[in-house]
Amino acid sequence: MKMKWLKMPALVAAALVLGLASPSWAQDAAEPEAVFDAAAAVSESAYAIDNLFLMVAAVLVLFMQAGFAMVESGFNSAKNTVNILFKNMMDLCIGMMLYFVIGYGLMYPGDGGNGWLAFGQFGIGGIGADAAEAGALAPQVDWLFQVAFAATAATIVSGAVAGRLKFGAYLIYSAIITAFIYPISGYWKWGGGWLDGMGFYDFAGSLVVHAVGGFAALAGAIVLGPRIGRFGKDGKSKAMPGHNLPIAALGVFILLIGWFGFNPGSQLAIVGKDNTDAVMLIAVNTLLAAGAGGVLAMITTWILHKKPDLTMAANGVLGGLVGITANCDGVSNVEAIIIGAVAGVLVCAGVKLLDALKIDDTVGAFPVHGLCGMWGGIAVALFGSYDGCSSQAIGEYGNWVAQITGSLVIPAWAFLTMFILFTILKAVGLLRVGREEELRGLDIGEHGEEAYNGFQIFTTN
Amino acid sequence: MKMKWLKMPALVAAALVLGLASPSWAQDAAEPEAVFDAAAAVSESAYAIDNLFLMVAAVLVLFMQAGFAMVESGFNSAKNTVNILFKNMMDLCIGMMLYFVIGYGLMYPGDGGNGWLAFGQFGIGGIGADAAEAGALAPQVDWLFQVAFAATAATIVSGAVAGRLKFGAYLIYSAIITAFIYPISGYWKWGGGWLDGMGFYDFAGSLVVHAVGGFAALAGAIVLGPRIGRFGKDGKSKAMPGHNLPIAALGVFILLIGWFGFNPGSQLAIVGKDNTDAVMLIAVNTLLAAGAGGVLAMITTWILHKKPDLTMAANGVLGGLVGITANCDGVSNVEAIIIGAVAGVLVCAGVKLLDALKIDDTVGAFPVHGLCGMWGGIAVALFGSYDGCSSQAIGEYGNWVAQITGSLVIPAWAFLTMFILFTILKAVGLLRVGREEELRGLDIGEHGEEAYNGFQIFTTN
Amino acid sequence: MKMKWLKMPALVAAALVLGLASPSWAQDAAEPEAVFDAAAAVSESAYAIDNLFLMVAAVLVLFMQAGFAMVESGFNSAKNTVNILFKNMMDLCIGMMLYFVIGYGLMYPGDGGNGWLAFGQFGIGGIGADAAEAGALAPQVDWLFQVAFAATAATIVSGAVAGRLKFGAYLIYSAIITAFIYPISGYWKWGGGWLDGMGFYDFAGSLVVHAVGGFAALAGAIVLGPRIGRFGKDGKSKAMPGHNLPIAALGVFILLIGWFGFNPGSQLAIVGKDNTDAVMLIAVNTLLAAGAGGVLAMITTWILHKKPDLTMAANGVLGGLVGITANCDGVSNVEAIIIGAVAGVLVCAGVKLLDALKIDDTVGAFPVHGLCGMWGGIAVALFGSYDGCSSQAIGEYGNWVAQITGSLVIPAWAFLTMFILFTILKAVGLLRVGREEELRGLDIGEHGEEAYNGFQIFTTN
Amino acid sequence: MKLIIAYIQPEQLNEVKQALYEKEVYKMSVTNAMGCGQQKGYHETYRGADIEVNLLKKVRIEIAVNDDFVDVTIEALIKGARTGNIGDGKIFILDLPACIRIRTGEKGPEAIG
Amino acid sequence: MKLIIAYIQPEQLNEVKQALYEKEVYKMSVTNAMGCGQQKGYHETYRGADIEVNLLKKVRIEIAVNDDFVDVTIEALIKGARTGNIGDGKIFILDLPACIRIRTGEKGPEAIG
Amino acid sequence: MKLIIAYIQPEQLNEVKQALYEKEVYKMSVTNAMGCGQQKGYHETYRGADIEVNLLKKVRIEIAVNDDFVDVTIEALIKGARTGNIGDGKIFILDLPACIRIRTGEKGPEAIG
Ligand SMILES: Nc1ncnc2c1ncn2[C@@H]1O[C@H](COP(=O)(O)OP(=O)(O)O)[C@@H](O)[C@H]1O
Ligand SMILES: Nc1ncnc2c1ncn2[C@@H]1O[C@H](COP(=O)(O)OP(=O)(O)O)[C@@H](O)[C@H]1O
Ligand SMILES: Nc1ncnc2c1ncn2[C@@H]1O[C@H](COP(=O)(O)OP(=O)(O)O)[C@@H](O)[C@H]1O
Repeated sequence: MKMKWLKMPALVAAALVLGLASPSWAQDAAEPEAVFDAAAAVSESAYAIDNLFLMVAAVLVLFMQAGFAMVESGFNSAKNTVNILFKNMMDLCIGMMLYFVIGYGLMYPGDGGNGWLAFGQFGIGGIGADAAEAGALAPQVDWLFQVAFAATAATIVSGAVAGRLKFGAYLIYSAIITAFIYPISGYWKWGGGWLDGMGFYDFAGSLVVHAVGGFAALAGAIVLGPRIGRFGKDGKSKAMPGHNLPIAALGVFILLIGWFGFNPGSQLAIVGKDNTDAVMLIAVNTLLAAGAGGVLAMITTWILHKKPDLTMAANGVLGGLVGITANCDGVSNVEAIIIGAVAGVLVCAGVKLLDALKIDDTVGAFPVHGLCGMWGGIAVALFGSYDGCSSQAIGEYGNWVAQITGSLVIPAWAFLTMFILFTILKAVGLLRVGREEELRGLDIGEHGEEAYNGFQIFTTN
Repeated sequence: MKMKWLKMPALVAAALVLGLASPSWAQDAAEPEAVFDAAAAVSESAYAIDNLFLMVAAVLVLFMQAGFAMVESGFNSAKNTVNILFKNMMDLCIGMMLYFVIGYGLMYPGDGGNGWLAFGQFGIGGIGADAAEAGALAPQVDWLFQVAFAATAATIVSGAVAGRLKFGAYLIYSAIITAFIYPISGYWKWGGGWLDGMGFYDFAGSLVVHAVGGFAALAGAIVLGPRIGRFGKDGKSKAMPGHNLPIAALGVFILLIGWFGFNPGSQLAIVGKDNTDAVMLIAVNTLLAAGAGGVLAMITTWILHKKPDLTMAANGVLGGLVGITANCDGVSNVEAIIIGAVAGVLVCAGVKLLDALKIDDTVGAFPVHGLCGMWGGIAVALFGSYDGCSSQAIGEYGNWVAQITGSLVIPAWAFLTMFILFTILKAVGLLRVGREEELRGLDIGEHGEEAYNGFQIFTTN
Repeated sequence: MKMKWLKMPALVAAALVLGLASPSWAQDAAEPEAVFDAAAAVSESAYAIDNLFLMVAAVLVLFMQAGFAMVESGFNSAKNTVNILFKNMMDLCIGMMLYFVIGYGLMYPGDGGNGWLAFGQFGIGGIGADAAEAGALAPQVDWLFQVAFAATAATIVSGAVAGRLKFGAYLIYSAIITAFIYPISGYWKWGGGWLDGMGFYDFAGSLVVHAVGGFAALAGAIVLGPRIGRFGKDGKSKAMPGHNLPIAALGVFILLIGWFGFNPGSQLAIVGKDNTDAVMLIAVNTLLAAGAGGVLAMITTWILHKKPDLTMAANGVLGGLVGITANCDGVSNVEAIIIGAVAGVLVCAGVKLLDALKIDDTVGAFPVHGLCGMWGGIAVALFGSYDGCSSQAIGEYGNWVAQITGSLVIPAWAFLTMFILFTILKAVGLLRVGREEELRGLDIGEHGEEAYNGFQIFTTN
Repeated sequence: MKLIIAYIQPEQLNEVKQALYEKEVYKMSVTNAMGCGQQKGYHETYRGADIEVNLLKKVRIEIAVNDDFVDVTIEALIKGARTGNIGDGKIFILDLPACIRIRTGEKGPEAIG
Repeated sequence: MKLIIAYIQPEQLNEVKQALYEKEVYKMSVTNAMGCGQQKGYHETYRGADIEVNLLKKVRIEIAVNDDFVDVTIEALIKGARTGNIGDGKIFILDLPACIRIRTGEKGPEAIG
Repeated sequence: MKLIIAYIQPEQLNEVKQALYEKEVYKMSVTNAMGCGQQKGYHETYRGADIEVNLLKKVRIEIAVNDDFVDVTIEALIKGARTGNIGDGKIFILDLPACIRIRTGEKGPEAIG
């Protein structure tokens, strides 16, 4: 996501400048109003298209909430399903309230901030853009798109901490990340803060969104500790299988679809040949990286475990998507495949790593969003070339120092703040449910409600 | 949804008028065809955008059918799942046939009706709009959008009457509501009938669509009586829990997504700065009301029952969406939050009320669509302000008499006609399945097919 | 899907021709650049709209992958669910890689091929269209749309062969169909090959996509043989019921939604009144055929089996959609209903036929995609009229010889090549899992992973 | 001590529980079962093919009781489960020579209740 | 009277039912069970971690028969369930001193059939 | 021979299996059950209405053993299942006069193991 003022296509801009600022030629024409009106009508069309484009993108990103809810509940055991679904629904509901009140103003404070922390206004601000023109966005739709991103960052955590985190603690976490943590680091880059100033590039949020969620998830998983029985007395990792893989697979497909809002939408405009071509390149790169991630993760598990593992391939698809998010506008199709493929392997390695470290991330939120998010930031420096289809020059973003700084600072920010938050919650006893509740399931303990009433389900682990 | 002819943006209209009707300036230009072509090309673009916008909106609204199917089947017991899914699929299939043949002509008879009942034509009418211009809609896409609304009104009932209504009776109900009941009251408002004439306002159908469905559901639930065992011998309400909350939650997310077609699409045009800004405001208001509804419903149940209840929070989200539907184009973001919040509480109150009255509405169709639909109509008068972003003046719609009339008459119409229909079906013995079939489940009784073959499921209640 | 160069609307074309090629009038105007810019800006808008339209359509078609995954897994038994989901995910992931490398170049080799087999280039080719104008498509989005179609053709088979095909064999099949079989016959028609030359018409792929998938499925089902226990020792067909009808029904709704990308998107352009009107007609025809197919299939099963059968009605909806795919742009609404209705009956007949022939197509892929695909091709000749809303003349496509040729040759091509492939796989022992693995389920045998961990499920058949 | 096994119609479970509670029989174990008996099955069709379902859903109740409780338990079971229709179910009574409460290690009649 | 309990492979259930019908044993109750015996389990992996599955899916059949039917029932069970592979299952035979038909209150041998 | 039936808390199943393996009891059959005993149930609410859940999830284990194995089996069951809380469960021991291995037709004590 770039600054809005970069988006107006040159031709339309020229037409506007001439149409609005050059009364001379208009006077020469026989019926000046008619010609003037045509230019204005063109601008209105362009305004409609760009805003429609962003609204459709925002809706697709919001649809990702359903994807996360399905993946996370499907990958966990049946007895915690209501809890996971509820967390997903509420991080959207509560998150949007807080992003409306505080978060948006923190993330996009406008000019004049110090680059580290600033605050614009409560709520959204004016109703309409100043003028109807290509690349101008109605503030409302801008907020809609932004809030969908904020909700994505927040919801990534809910899977990782499933099966033992108290519902109340989750609501607190969710409020704080959407109101403060995500907007502040978001400001550093997308709001025009210090990371943006040093030339760091993150097109659609491999770091700004996904790594924030992924590293918050890691902090949560570490502070909480593993679920009972997740690691044997001998220290061996013991699988606690997901209970509903069809809905998990559905969730992956929904996330894939939603990503066509996430990445292409981050171009923020589609009118103007450069924009149109960029959006289409982004869409294809997004798909190719997902595919490559899925294939490579499948192959990796096939080699490692003799059998191809659906849940890892699904994670591979998501890892590929996260990896391409930062750089989808500046790499070629073949590079997108490479980026996705590396992400697919990285996801498998990340899962193994967590197992070795005895960290219990129930859905692989850290490998997928944390690791592949960092990889996406690095890949900008490795592959990014910004002269082909976009207005950025290669030197500006292919900057190793800036990319490495950003790819370390943003994860560190999310990890540290969230580690502190979860540690405080633990200290005051709000963090983890009791042993008996954990064994019986959070659905009964926290909500007095079962997800699959009447079904006979073994709850032996 | 307003009249189509209100939608053409002023600038484009001016361009067209000048371009088409003023041969004088064209003659003065050196290459008259070229200038003329440019104006026409602008109109063609605008026509394409507006129609594309409405088609995308229609597709989103049609997607809501999947949402309803998932929510309703997830909130009921496993043994009636095939029946519920089948009803949802068929009210779309049969409903569209009848809305094609009769309903559309009844709802949009064109000018010259008496305001109460009129009939236009069978089928859709001409293939293309008269001219390609902003705000003009191809009749085909207009019908597509309208039929999606009709199917929504019809499908609301299927959840409320689940678990005991005969399949044949449902098909009869579904045919009658889509062919007659919904189009007739729809005509009163959106077709330009008497309610529209008196200044009643219902932007996207809190009343025209949702209250019609919600009150039809209430009539059905009353005439049918509760499921066996739903109220104890002591009169106490006994829960009959839903069997699959993940798909129910998925359904809520799908409905939320679909509502971005329902409400923004009802602007019927997006070209023209006023339209674009209105659409974006509508989209944001829709989301905010949903979020507020979900949060408040969660809090309400948390207070009432000591534990937060997912199914009620889900209903709260939907209640917020229904409440904002009538007024989303004329309230501010903060007002949208208030409207949603009230709806969230209203939903909980409505569920309690039905329990107290021993009315068995298995999914909360009446609280969500009936009560919140009325609330949406009232909220127009309370909050509506139509000078900010739309062409309507506040006085025209902020009219308490009109709003209260509409918010009472439309529900009454749906309730009474449907009460009579269900009573007749009962009298002739077509309404309710036998006791044994109800206990064993309608899936086996009505369809000879189980939803979850092989799964061990307790069917003790 | 027609050739791209047919799509530029006349008015815009005229404007461009005049604007770009007639320096004379521009010189006459006082400020030539301004007028020129306006024309270019209009073209940029049109380019943005058409490409956005196709991208949205492509995303909807990709969403169909989720629909297929849900329908196919829901209609099979629980013990093979992971396997089916995995096949669906991988035919997208692997298929897109191969379609990128080889398939696209084979299907759209450009001019100069021999009409039977030709090859263009590896990968996608240039980044942007030559010029921003209405009807021009960025190569990237064109590929995106095309790959979604290729993935659809491939995924149709996975349901039919479920429960006994080895996972590795499926991956081989999937690679070959997306890399060679589908692109080659696709070239014959859409790439401008010999079938196109003889006047054969298939608007969105009843034959090119669906019949290819459906007949490949038939070949697979025949070579594999039925699942153990599917036909009794007495030869009687024994039902092996699906295990999760809610997700299957959800899948049908998703497919219906996806078809609004499949058919309308195949117009390949929406700017220009003819295009806009055509797209809207196509959308409505698509819906009406689906509805009619569902209703008629329900009635047929109701008559045949005394009870309405959800799974057959669901197949009827899909059959209607497949049937309308070839001709949706050239039939009236009423004709669309007739085409859908016939497809609904055809699906039921096809299922009966396969049962009689003891061919075990577990989800009805052949009746739905194979039979109704052929029916769609024939219906072009029966009903197609191409003077109302599109630029084709009736005589050109209402050509019985061409339609019958295409409707026989394409299925035969898919059937024969796939029959050979499956026979080879059988000969080398790669085709079918062992008896014990089949009985216990492929999820454990092939993937060591269960879909519904903890659930008590009878696996007695 | 006796071990009483009863197969009943699923929809009668609540009434059976009520009837047992009235007789102060509070302990029992319940499983999901499928039964085949005099009660006729039914036909399902799935995609046009027939399935004869003759294993019908039943509930299996297991109650261990001391000898003096056997009769009231059986009475209660019958009272709760009988509808008069074929398929009401069966009660089987086995001898139970030994019984242990896991928590305390108590044995025999004291362990039952 | 005897109460016969058999654990069999799930996929043999249909053949067992056929074999029992041939011997005119029409009544039975079936439950879903998991068994652990000589038959080796298998390994699953889930997200890279191992699971040893040693409780395999089995079906439990319970049949109450009069004494003269015991042998044919056992024969039929064996005929239907035997494949010769490890894991085919076991039959346990218990004494059944009493049996009641809930619908009629009939007791003993008449109640069984 | 004896047929030992134990009802235990679901979450103790793994420890019970461990304890049995240590005593070289490798064969068992397990089913999903719901139990009602001294252990109090809990309340659920669904859409504002109350549900009293008093049938709690339990696991039912069935083990056929030769007489000399009865004591170790019971010890192992208690060792694995006892947590000291109400709801730990019960063990019922029945006489098992006959036992057959389906695969081989072996009868009696040899068939058990
Ligand atoms: N001999 C038997 N052995 C095992 N279970 C039996 C036996 N007889 C009946 N049952 C169980 O009791 C249920 C009801 O029996 P059924 O013969 O249908 O009704 P009724 O007992 O009223 O004649 C059966 O479905 C089965 O579960
Ligand atoms: N002693 C036993 N107690 C309880 N169940 C047993 C016993 N022995 C076997 N079973 C049941 O029988 C099934 C088959 O036994 P297994 O030893 O695997 O095969 P086989 O009987 O052919 O040697 C087991 O999975 C278990 O359910
Ligand atoms: N008399 C009985 N008959 C059948 N099952 C019983 C009996 N007593 C206990 N059970 C089973 O044992 C479980 C635990 O019993 P409970 O009374 O709650 O605990 P405790 O044995 O520690 O007092 C019950 O849920 C039930 O499944």
